[in-house]
Amino acid sequence: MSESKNTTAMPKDFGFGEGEELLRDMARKLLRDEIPIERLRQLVAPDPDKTYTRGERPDWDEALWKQCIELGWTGLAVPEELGGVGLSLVGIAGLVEEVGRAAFPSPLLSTLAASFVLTEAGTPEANTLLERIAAGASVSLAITDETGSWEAATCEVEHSASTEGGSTLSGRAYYVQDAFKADAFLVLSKGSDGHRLSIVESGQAGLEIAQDHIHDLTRDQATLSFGEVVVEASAEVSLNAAAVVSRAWSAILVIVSADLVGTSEWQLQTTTEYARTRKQFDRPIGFFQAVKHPLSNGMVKVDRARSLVYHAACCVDHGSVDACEAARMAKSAASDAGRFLSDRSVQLHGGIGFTWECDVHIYFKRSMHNQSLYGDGFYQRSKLAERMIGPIGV
Amino acid sequence: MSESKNTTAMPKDFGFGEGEELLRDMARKLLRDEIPIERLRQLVAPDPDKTYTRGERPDWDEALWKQCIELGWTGLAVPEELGGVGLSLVGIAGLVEEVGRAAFPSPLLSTLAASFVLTEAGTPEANTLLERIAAGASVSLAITDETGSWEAATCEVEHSASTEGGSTLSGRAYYVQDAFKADAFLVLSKGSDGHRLSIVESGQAGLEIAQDHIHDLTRDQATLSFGEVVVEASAEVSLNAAAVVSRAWSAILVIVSADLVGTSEWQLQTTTEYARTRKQFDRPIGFFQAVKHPLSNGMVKVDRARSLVYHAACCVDHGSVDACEAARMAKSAASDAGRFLSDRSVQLHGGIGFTWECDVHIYFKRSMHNQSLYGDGFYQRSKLAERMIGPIGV
Amino acid sequence: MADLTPEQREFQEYARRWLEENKPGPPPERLPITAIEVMTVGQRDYLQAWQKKVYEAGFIGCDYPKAYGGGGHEGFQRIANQELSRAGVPFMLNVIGLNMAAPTILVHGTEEQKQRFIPGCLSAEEIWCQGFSEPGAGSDMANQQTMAVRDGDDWIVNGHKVWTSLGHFAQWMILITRTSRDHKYDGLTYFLAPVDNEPGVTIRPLVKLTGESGFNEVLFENARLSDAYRLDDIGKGWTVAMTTLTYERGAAEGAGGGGSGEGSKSKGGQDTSAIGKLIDLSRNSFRDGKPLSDDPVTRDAIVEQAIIRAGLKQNARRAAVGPLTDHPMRLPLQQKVVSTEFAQDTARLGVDIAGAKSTLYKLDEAAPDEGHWPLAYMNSYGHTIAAGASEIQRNILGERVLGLPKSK
Amino acid sequence: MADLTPEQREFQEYARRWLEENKPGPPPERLPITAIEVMTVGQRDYLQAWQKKVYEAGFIGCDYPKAYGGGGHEGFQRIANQELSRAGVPFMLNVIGLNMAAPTILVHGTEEQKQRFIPGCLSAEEIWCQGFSEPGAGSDMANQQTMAVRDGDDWIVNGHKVWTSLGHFAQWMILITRTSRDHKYDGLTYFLAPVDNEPGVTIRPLVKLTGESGFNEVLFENARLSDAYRLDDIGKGWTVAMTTLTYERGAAEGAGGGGSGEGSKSKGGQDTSAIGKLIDLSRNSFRDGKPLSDDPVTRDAIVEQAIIRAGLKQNARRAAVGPLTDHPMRLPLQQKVVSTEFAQDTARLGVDIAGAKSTLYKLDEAAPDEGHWPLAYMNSYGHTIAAGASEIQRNILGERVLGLPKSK
Repeated sequence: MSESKNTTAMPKDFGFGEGEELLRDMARKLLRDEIPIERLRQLVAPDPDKTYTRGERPDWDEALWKQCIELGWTGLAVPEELGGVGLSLVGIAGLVEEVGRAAFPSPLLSTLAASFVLTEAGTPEANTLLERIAAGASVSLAITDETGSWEAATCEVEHSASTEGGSTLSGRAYYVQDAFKADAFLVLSKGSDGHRLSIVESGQAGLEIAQDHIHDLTRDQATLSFGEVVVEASAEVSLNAAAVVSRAWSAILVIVSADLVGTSEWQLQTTTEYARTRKQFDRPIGFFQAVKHPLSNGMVKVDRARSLVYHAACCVDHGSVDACEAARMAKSAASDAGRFLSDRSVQLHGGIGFTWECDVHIYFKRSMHNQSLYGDGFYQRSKLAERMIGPIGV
Repeated sequence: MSESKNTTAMPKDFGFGEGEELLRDMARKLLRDEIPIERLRQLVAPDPDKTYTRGERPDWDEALWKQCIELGWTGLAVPEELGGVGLSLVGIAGLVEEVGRAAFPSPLLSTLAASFVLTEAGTPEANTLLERIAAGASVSLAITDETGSWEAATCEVEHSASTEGGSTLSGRAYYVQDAFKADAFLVLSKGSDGHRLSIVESGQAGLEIAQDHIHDLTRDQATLSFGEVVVEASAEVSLNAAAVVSRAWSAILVIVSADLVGTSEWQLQTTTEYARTRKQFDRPIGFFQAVKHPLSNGMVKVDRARSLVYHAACCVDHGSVDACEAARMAKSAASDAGRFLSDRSVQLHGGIGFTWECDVHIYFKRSMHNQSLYGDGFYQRSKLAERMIGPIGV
Repeated sequence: MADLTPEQREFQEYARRWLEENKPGPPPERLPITAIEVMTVGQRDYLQAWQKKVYEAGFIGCDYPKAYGGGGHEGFQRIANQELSRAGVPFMLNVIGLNMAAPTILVHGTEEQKQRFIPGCLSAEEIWCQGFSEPGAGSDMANQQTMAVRDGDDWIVNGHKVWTSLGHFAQWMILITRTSRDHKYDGLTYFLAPVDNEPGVTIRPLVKLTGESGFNEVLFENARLSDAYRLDDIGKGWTVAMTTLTYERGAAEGAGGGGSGEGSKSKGGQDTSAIGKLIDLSRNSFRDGKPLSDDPVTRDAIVEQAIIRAGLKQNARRAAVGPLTDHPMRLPLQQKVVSTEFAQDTARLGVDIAGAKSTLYKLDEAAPDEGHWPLAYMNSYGHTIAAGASEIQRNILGERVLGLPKSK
Repeated sequence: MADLTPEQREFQEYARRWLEENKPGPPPERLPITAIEVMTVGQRDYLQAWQKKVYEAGFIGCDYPKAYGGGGHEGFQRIANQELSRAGVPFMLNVIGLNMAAPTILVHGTEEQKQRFIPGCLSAEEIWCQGFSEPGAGSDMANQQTMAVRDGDDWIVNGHKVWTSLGHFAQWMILITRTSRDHKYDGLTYFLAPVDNEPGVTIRPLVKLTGESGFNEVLFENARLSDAYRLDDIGKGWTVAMTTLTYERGAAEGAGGGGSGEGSKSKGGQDTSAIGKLIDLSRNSFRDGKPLSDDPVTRDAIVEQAIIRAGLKQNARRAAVGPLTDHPMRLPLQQKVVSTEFAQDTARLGVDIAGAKSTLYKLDEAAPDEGHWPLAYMNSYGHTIAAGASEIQRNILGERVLGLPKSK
């Protein structure tokens, strides 16, 4: 894939220049100062009964999110002419790595993903929503079916078109990320005229947002039920939705992969620090190769994922035909790195790692969530095989 | 599988009693005395050019093999009433483990496999050959096609039946083990009347035995070409050959798996011994977990394979319906153990392990050969899945 | 089973009949997979009554001397265990009493201690917990910091134990303390300590990474302990503890005092139906509209686990066949690391197969198998970490079986 | 490439043009994958002539000072390497001279030594080999036993070096000796030793596990060595060797003196076309009549390797991007272990796919890809063992990058 001609025209530094670095470093500092692990722990994990018995959603820092909005984070992926930052995906990957490293609870990832879909749609209706996003609105994608299949074309929401250009939605969308933090949803529906993307406001009549009870403490997830939800013509974003979502797919994969790289790096550093200080048999446990070598292997995995994330982002930024392949490679490597480092971060922390009071479980769960989101490593590789080897049985 | 009713009737000790133990221990002593590693090395690996450049077959100890014949080894799997030992497959597995541990070059494995096929055939013609085997003849199976597919039903030898009950064979059989040590071959052929098994003598007119150039120094392998080879009625072993071979398949898998367990155990012990004595950084390298833990993992793998081999052998001995499943599990586990221990035996021996003068390569190559023989772990598991999960797409 | 004596065969038939007739009714609330996860009083009462009933019927402690509440038989326990397992009845609650305290007391206790303590272990009249783990000690058991200082006929205990399963129900604890700072190993002493509402003893539940509470920490603050509760000599704690662990790690399988139902099979996390559950899950998990039971990569992974499970079972069988085992500890010492990692890998595979649905926890109705897979995966670390982490188990295998030099 | 200066861009165009016009003819016999596997005089002559030609055209040693035979430029070598790689021309023969001897001499040599030795390294006029490994030393380089004893202006050398690639063609060796037994590290001294027909120096080929001969052992028996050939101070051999290994391990990628063709990409065994070859093999390998290219388990395994390969490539790219690398050595130090294990795993997968045909060696006409897979698999251990085995590489990563305590 990376041998093909057009990649040679891509910048050697992935396009990660001073501007990208500045934004990334600002994000790192902001999150380090405002939501250090002690604060995060108090916020999302004060009491397990609250979440896992009573089923309440964990808290999040809305004031900090307002600050992020003021810094323009919702508009990062919105083109400049629509009031956004127009940052490259490479730059966004850098920032999302920091978001993952802080396990920051926010609707940022959903909103970034929605922005890429809207930009691909390119209609006036899409642009209007992009302007709202740049001004601070949070939007989440509602495009997935019940079986957990994340390919764009499957959905269980149906529309019936009205004569005025609008439509009525019924059915369900599943695994909607950060639904309770979103101001609006971008809904994929199918009908006799093909697939549509429509904007549905979070408070709109006929929409029911049912909370999923999830392990991850740093986000929320919901199932949306559409009971004859009326969509005006001005809220119809695209009449060619399957193609639009499919074109935005690489960017969506890159964003979640960058978050996985961030959580994995936190797991690597935190476990390394523990191995440097925690003593057993009169030595720091990092002396033992049964601890040291897994950490070295974890480093190899997270670095592989990180490099592939920037490569994929760069491919998307430059409209490379390899973008989808590169993005799937990045998601496969990032999911596997996340799996490996989640596993070792608990195991190598020993007894304390098994307890609620140790923070590794917060990252374990965020990572586990992201590993399966939009397809895990096995799934991505099966898709990659179709392109690299060809379809089966031909 | 092992939950099913009939296994509870099987002996808890797999049927490995005093007789089996005695035979096994005698074999171990004989091989240890007569073909220790120094002797084996001189015999099969005096000079790599001989084998790998000039293509000559490695030597083997025919005198020792004669001794084995006198001890009744060819007849181990031949029923007592036909002059054999009538040993259980569990007992044979014990003896073959020793053969693998010594990497003993001989036509024993082929002859044992052929004996099981002949016993399944049960015809007077089969019994006649079994009597010859008990008297010392070596026989090898010629049942495999060119693509490396080892399932019984595929073959590239065709027969045309003659009116007298005999037939004429043409075509090729591939991957025939120890062909140059065999007195006769048991040939699978297909024709308009189904599959047949026929006896072809090694010197018979029309048969050409073409040596394969193989890595393994402890056996030979050949491709047999049949140019209108005439088979008398008295040499027709079975007219229902596909079913016969298929019934004997479990025993064949158990035999090669037991050899793999033996070579793997040698690799484990030899590498452990090296790790106990070889010093680096002022300590025996076995002090380091990067050496110790792979050896522990290797032990786990070889023990899993060994237990599954005896279970499978016991299932065959007791006619269990689970025999085939158990045998495939044994071959999968044994192939994987062989792969792992071959790998670590070279790596952990370091620089010396990479040289011809270190004996690990002899076992590495025998094991590599056996891993693929009759299907590797992946192949066995795909077959197991059909039984455990069901066919795909139903 | 051709190798049973007539007495054993009769006992087997009696056990089968009894179990058929005395199968207990359904529990008042859902039971966990293993005894050490029992959390509620309702579960406790149900299981305690069941163990007492089984004990009184003669299926627990069969091979213990009658003087200590046992049956005085030989080779009966293995049969009883088999029948209990086969009958699918609930597991025994008092696992630490049965599998750790009783066999250790039998080896190291005074006559008085044996008579006093073993019957309660067997009948579950007294629940036991274990005080081996400390927050600072990790896998290095000799690194105990809980001090016991002699004071007349008593000892004054100060320290902090963690990872104490069943602590909230226990009357007694097997307790390792440090009685001398001068010797690492020879400075340890082993006690049978009362912990139920004792002055100076505080038992607090700890919360697992899943958010469930499942084990406890125990604080000793100037707790007074009679010297009569000391097991074996002062300074012999390490040796006594090794006895305990030998039984606990299954190294002396069958010699433990306990009857065991399904649950003891599940000890160490091995769920005997895990493969079947995985296959069912794969049939109900879809990618792009196709069930994963049709996906060869998933099939290969499931079968790989099935082979590991079959290997565990046949290892246990082969361990009893002398001529097929080269080293007496080689198979028993593998059991813990292989079975706990099997459980972990199987659960992880379930998470993989469940895919996006593995984001859901058990409170969510859409969670497959009532949320089993991600919970089982996270809980599996309890087993790969506790009682000698997998890393330590691999050291033990390399050192005790292969004779490699110690890594410590 | 927007980041080139006008001079660099001109150089790049010149290189492309020159390489197009000067592509060498086919070799007289098949070339191995890497320089260290060059065995025959025919291969040697062809490659030596090619390196000389490339050197004279100005594509080797571009960034070395002119005084030492270099081009005196800045940032040209990386461009030259890229163009050599892109042009698909043969690799450079004198790898040890280029990548190990020359950069080490540049750092530690006297002015005289630099002028004397560096030009020959670059032009391949003098072939170099390496004397770091000993039969007893393994991965512990400080465990050198080869003694050098002072004798007036000379040293008398006795010892045994192994694993000496290119030794049979070499005029010079970078040689570590022990000059004092009192200090492990500070007792080592580094020499530039003549080895071609020197009295007391015997070079013997060693045979690999595949049966091919591929490297040498070198015996020093009272060999006399002038003190003028000592590199840096007596007792500083360890420090000098670390400089050598830093360059060798790619830790200072691009700073090495060498131009490099395809072969240097393949250093450490990474065959850039391995994935394509695997896919082709899978199309021609059948199980039960179906090609393995249709088997999802095989497909998954191939794609997994493709991802690792893509990761290696993008790691090398990212290593040059300051803000995307946290620790300067983190990516360079991974390269050896990842690329050599990639080559091993890929070759092993090829053996799996070839199935029964992997029993065949290259002399057999039916062996797929001329017997490549099993041979590549076995030869891959040369790379995972040599120059710091994978185990040592993982120590280095944990210690130098993550700051964990030393395992030694």
